[in-house]
Amino acid sequence: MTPRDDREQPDRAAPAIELKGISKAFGPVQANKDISLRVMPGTIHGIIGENGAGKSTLMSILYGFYKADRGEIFIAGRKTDIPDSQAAIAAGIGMVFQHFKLVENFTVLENIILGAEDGGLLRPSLAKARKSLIELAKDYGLNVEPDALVQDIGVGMQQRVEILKALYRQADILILDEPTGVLTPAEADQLFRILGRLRSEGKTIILITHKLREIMETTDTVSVMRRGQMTATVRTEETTPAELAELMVGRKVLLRVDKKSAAPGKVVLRARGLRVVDDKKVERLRGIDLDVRAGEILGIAGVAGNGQSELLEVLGGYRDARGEVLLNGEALALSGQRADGQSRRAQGIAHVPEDRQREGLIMEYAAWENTAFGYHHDPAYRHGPLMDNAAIRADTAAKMERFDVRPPNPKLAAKNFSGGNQQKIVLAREIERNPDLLLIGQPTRGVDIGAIEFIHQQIVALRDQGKAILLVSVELEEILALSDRVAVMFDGRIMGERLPDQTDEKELGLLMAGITDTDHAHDLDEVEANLAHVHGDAHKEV
Amino acid sequence: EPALIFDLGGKFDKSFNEAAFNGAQRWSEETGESFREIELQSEAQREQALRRFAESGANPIVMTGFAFGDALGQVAGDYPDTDFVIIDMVVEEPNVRSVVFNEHEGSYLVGMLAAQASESGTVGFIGGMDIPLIRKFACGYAEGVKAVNPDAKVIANMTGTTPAAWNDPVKGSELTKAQISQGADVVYAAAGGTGVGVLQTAADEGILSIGVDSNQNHLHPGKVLTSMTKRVDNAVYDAMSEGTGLEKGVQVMGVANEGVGYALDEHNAELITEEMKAEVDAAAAKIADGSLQVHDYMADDSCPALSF
Amino acid sequence: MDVMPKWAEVVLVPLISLLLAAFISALVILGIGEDPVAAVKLMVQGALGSTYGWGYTLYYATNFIFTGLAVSIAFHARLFNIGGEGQAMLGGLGVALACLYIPWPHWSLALLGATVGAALFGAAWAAIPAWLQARRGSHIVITTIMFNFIAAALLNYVLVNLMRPKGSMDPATARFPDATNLPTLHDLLAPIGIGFSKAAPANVSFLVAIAACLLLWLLIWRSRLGYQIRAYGFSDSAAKYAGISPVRITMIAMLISGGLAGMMAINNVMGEAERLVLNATEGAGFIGIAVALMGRSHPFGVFLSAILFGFLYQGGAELALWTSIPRELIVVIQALVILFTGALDNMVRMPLERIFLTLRRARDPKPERKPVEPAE
Amino acid sequence: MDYTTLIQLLDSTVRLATPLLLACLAGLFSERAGIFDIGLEGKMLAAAFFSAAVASLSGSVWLGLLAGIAASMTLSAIHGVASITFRGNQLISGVAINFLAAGMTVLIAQDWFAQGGRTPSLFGGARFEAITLPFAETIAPLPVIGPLYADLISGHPILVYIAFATVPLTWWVLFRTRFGLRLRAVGENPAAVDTAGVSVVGLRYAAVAIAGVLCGLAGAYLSTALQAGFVKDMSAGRGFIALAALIFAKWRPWHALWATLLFGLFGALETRPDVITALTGMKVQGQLLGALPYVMTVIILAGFVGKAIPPRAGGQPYVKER
Ligand SMILES: Nc1ncnc2c1ncn2[C@@H]1O[C@H](COP(=O)(O)OP(=O)(O)OP(=O)(O)O)[C@@H](O)[C@H]1O
Ligand SMILES: Nc1ncnc2c1ncn2[C@@H]1O[C@H](COP(=O)(O)OP(=O)(O)OP(=O)(O)O)[C@@H](O)[C@H]1O
Ligand SMILES: [Mg+2]
Ligand SMILES: [Mg+2]
Repeated sequence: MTPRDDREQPDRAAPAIELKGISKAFGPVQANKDISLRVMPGTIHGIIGENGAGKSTLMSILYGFYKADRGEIFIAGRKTDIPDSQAAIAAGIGMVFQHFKLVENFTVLENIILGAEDGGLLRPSLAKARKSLIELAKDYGLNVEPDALVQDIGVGMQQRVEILKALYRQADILILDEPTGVLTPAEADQLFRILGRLRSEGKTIILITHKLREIMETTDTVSVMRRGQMTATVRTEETTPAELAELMVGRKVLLRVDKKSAAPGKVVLRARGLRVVDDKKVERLRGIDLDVRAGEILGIAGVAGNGQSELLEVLGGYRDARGEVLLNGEALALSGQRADGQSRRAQGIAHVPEDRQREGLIMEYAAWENTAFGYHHDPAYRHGPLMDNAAIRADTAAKMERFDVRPPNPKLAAKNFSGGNQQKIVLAREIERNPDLLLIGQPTRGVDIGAIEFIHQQIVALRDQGKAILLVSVELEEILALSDRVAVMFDGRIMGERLPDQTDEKELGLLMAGITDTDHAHDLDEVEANLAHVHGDAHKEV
Repeated sequence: EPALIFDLGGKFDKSFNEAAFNGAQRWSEETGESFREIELQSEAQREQALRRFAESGANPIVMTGFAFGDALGQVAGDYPDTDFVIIDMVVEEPNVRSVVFNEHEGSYLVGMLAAQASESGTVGFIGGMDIPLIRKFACGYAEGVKAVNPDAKVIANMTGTTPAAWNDPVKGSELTKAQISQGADVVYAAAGGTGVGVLQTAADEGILSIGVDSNQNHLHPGKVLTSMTKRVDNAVYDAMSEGTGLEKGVQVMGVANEGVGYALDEHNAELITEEMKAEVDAAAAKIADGSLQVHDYMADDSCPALSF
Repeated sequence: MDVMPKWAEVVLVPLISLLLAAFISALVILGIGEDPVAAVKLMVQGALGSTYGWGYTLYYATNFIFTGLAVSIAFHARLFNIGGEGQAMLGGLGVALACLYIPWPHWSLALLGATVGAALFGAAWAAIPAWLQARRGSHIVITTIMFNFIAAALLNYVLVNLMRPKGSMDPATARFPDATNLPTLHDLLAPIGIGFSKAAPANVSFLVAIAACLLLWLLIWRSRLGYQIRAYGFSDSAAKYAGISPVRITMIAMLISGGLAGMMAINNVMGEAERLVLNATEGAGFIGIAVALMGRSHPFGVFLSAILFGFLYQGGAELALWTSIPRELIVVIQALVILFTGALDNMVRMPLERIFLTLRRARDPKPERKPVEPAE
Repeated sequence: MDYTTLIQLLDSTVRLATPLLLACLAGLFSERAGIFDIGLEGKMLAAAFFSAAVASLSGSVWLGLLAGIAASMTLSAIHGVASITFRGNQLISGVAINFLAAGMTVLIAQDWFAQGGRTPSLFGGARFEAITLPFAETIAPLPVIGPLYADLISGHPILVYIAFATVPLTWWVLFRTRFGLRLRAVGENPAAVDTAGVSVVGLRYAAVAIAGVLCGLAGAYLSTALQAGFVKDMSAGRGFIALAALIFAKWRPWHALWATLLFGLFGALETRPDVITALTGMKVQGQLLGALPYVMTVIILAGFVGKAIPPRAGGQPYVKER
């Protein structure tokens, strides 16, 4: 980790960034409420907060992406108007967004000069950028391949391109919005080394992350946001993870699931040699073998994008695959007519998808319509040739009651429920179907602590009824807390299986980076080489 | 108050509809009375316009174009007290006067002139929409050409097969250029508004053209050899002059009663020599007295002088 | 959280858009030196002032109901079917074949047969673009535009070369046999003692159109198929998750859409012209877009806006008849309606949303969790 | 088919391809920037009318050209306001513009000239005359090269040469300049352009404006160069063929040239049934030839002959705040 003792505290200097009374509403949603913040130059400032707390919004305002409804911004002590990103760049601010802002079919070099060209013609600009890119790469260890198309390089390199974009524009202030979400622990370490290097040169860095460990290890000061407000700003040295967590959700946090040990029964799901090739002809699953037994939870860990989503989609019936899958001994169709969500449901598979807003729900549909979603052919919901809307509404009301969905109004559109309650609607629909196998992806993404507890209890309860559960989550903590067995996926393969009480985050982290041999744990080159593989790129890094 | 309904080509097509308008205009100027008119925009409006005028008491109602035949057949019976005049089509109802023209005869005459004026021995014909009526023009024309010069080549093209073919000067222009490149040095346009493009291009490219329906000689003085006049204006004028209670039945307008002919005025006087005129007038006289029969394509859907 | 109440979205926004379009239209009329007030009076008188006017208004409206419904059902599946024109042309061919080559004993049977023919042909013409969209991802807007042109060429060929009676100059089929002639509203209303103009072409297919509205309403909001179509339209990723086949829904929605567009032909071809002429559709397929946009893709809305457009068409014809205002004015008005209700609707919606937001803020300080009635 | 016929056919091809090419390049700029434009037809029609009308009134074809461009750009501005500023549906906006142009041209023509939606015929300085290139007459007698130069290459109005020169210019602007880089980027990922400090709105308006200018040229060519005056609906679907050509060309400038020339050739062949008969040995229906561009576009779209991938952000308004 970054050495902390050699840093300088420029106490007397003006703050590099000062925000005063920033407010921002998106229609009826108040994303930022009267937020003030000071960040001193040459420091790393962390911002934490739950999903939807307004972190990205605040930073996007600082970067001129959104315009604040109210409030003032001071850069290096001077009041600065930032109506657009151009002004932000001029003020020396660079930002790496949560979702990268790159032109996929442009080269790295073209992406870097975009908006920062010299003169009207491209050739000189490109030549100049190529030169300084080589220097920047040398100085910071930010290696990229200038002529590769962005769509062909891995996310790790894409992120480096984003950082280089900011440095190329000579940013003094660098904002990183959840930079480690897509990185393995080793890649994250490399990133933090670069950040430390930038700080030592006097640059100011704002780091948004959900991971308390990163905050504790990297930042000098940290702010906590909750429901659009800044609830606290503290010096990292003077706080603890527990305190931060409490500030974040507004009450004491107790992250533990009470569960009896599992009593696994017969094999419910057996997969052998599952392979998936996507539209771009990239192999996403490269021969997956796994068994899930009745009465157990198999947790699948891994960095996002290593084939977990594809695995769920195959089992859920909406992605074609090759190989063999048996459910209770009977083969499931992996392509063609019978490989669809309807058949899967009929065969006893329920599925809580990873992304409730894109897949699990129709946001414009009312809660009752969403309760029938996927089960719209259920005879209980049928009235002659038409749908029995009254019956569906009654059923929905009952389910909302049992799952404590608030507000318990079946006629409210899904988009008008908060994230946690949306998730409960999906869970209620799938769990109450009493399936043989429950597929469940990212069950608590964007869900508050209280709801997390409830959801975890429901999953464990279903296991205790003797159902088989396949759990996919990128949160290692969640995997460790819930699973009876853990399988780690990397690059479309299962790297290994562990029992939760006989492993730790470190070992799983290495497996997630594709390293099975613990002796080479510190060999970063191997990690990089492996990661280039993850994203299926043909180009090797320089 | 009489009414006049123009076909889809529109009142100012410099040709057929415009001739009708001129006839009505002449009547109006001479009598000081007014007439009602409408330019059709759509098929569904045909019957509507007829009924609307009939119900509002217009009488007689004159319409230009065979396309009214069907609608008039439907409507005429419902308004027995209204007189209708349809041009270019026979509708057999007691209150309808059908005026048809022997276009093949007029076309024969201009065909003769074309052959006489042509130096290359190749002349062109550009029709509008490919319908039997236009083939009738083409066939008479070809016969006239061959009568003067049996070895002459007649290139015939139709602009298209939709009503848009009456109004596509760009295509008319391209067709003219295509015919010129095949050697044509006189082109006869029987294509409504499309003909504007034909005459324009012929003038631009320095060859002769032949107008149709109205006297179009003035459009490009010295460049238009002649025009096959179809006296729609007279037909309309006559109908309006006769007023209510006009004579019904089929009225055939041919060379004999000067319903069709060729135009000679100051704009083309230099193009038509005395010999040419004499020869053509002689033929006209023979057609008028029946000693020369020009083949009518529509009589048997065939043309001995030209294949389509 | 919806910013605006439902009534504002469904009624207020289109209404204001419509008023804007009307205002600009009035300016256009002024611009060509005519009196907008007199023009409107004339239009109202001509289109709604007599059963004759109504007969034409309803006749045009019938066309627009069919094409408007066609565009609507596709919209629900988030498909923009701009090919209603071509589908309606082919529907005409279906009607012509059914009427000319099958000896029907009675008009009711003929209507049934012709409806089937029209729907089949219209659907068939939508099937290829639909398949290309569903299977090969070809943009349906472009393919349906292309199919409009191809339909025109095809129909042209068929009429000029195959179906034109010998010796006829018109590129049109022969007249349909009398047994296939549909009763007009005059014929239908006379027995119950209502005098309706004999001359107007509105006919029994108006009733078919109303029935189509009702059936489509049931289909969209009460049937499983409609549920799936709407779900797919809102989110294709979610539809896939639920086991709703995008290919199937795209195909079905487009087939229904094409079928409805084709069914227009029972009105204009069978009910009015009683023969198939070239360009029988006269742009009704495109007007369907405006009608669907105005009607917010709801069958009842489509019905109302089809009547509005029927009024515009008949009123416009009257204008052309009695004044020197060219009939193209209606094309302009139609363009403005599409522009304001379809493309510039945010221009109206954005300020309205701001007004409603301020109103709500003023009313209750904690707006976030206020429930609203669900979207139907 | 002899050489003269070939030259004549190609000559006709060039004339018919010119408006397609200009409109196609107009669409290219617009769609490369992420704004779908099915209003090419309408813009071309409006430009055709206003250039002929003003040329007729003023006697100057250049004033007419300016008026045509202005008219086309006005419609472009409407499209821009609807689809950029108010983030409306670009397809619907395009449909509206086509209707607007179809109606307004006739309405205004009737009001100004009362000739049933036409302008008076243009002559003299109110028309673009053909330009004879240097040495055309000297070279003309030479075999092969003579007719090629004198008949095919020489002797077109200035707008034809402008249209052809626009192809390399478009290529250069798009792929060799800063503006082009940004324009292409905004059609692929507007957020990337926005966060790079460049105005998405500005770029898109610029693209739409360029489309307006090019459609203006296309329309003016129709009524003041190819024809001597305006008649209603004279664009006759050429805007849609240009759109088809754009897809055919996969949104690339040089491909656009070949695509429009091909479609122009179809048009030229339509006027030469004799050539087709000679070439194919049978009578080919005119309707088939007329429908060929559309059929070919559908085949291309179906992906059977190489896939046409539109700019990624095409057709979608850039929305930052829901
Ligand atoms: N562009 C937008 N339009 C409308 N609402 C938005 C927009 N962006 C964010 N919001 C809303 O603003 C609130 C704050 O969102 P923001 O993205 O700032 O949260 P965050 O703290 O970054 O969350 P996360 O940890 O999930 O990234 C949320 O309720 C979100 O739904
Ligand atoms: N895109 C949106 N459009 C409309 N309303 C929204 C949107 N996003 C959020 N909201 C509203 O904002 C409120 C807060 O949503 P958010 O998802 O941030 O909830 P939350 O406070 O994080 O609750 P939970 O912990 O249950 O997720 C919800 O009541 C919801 O109605
Ligand atoms: Mg965020
Ligand atoms: Mg939340």
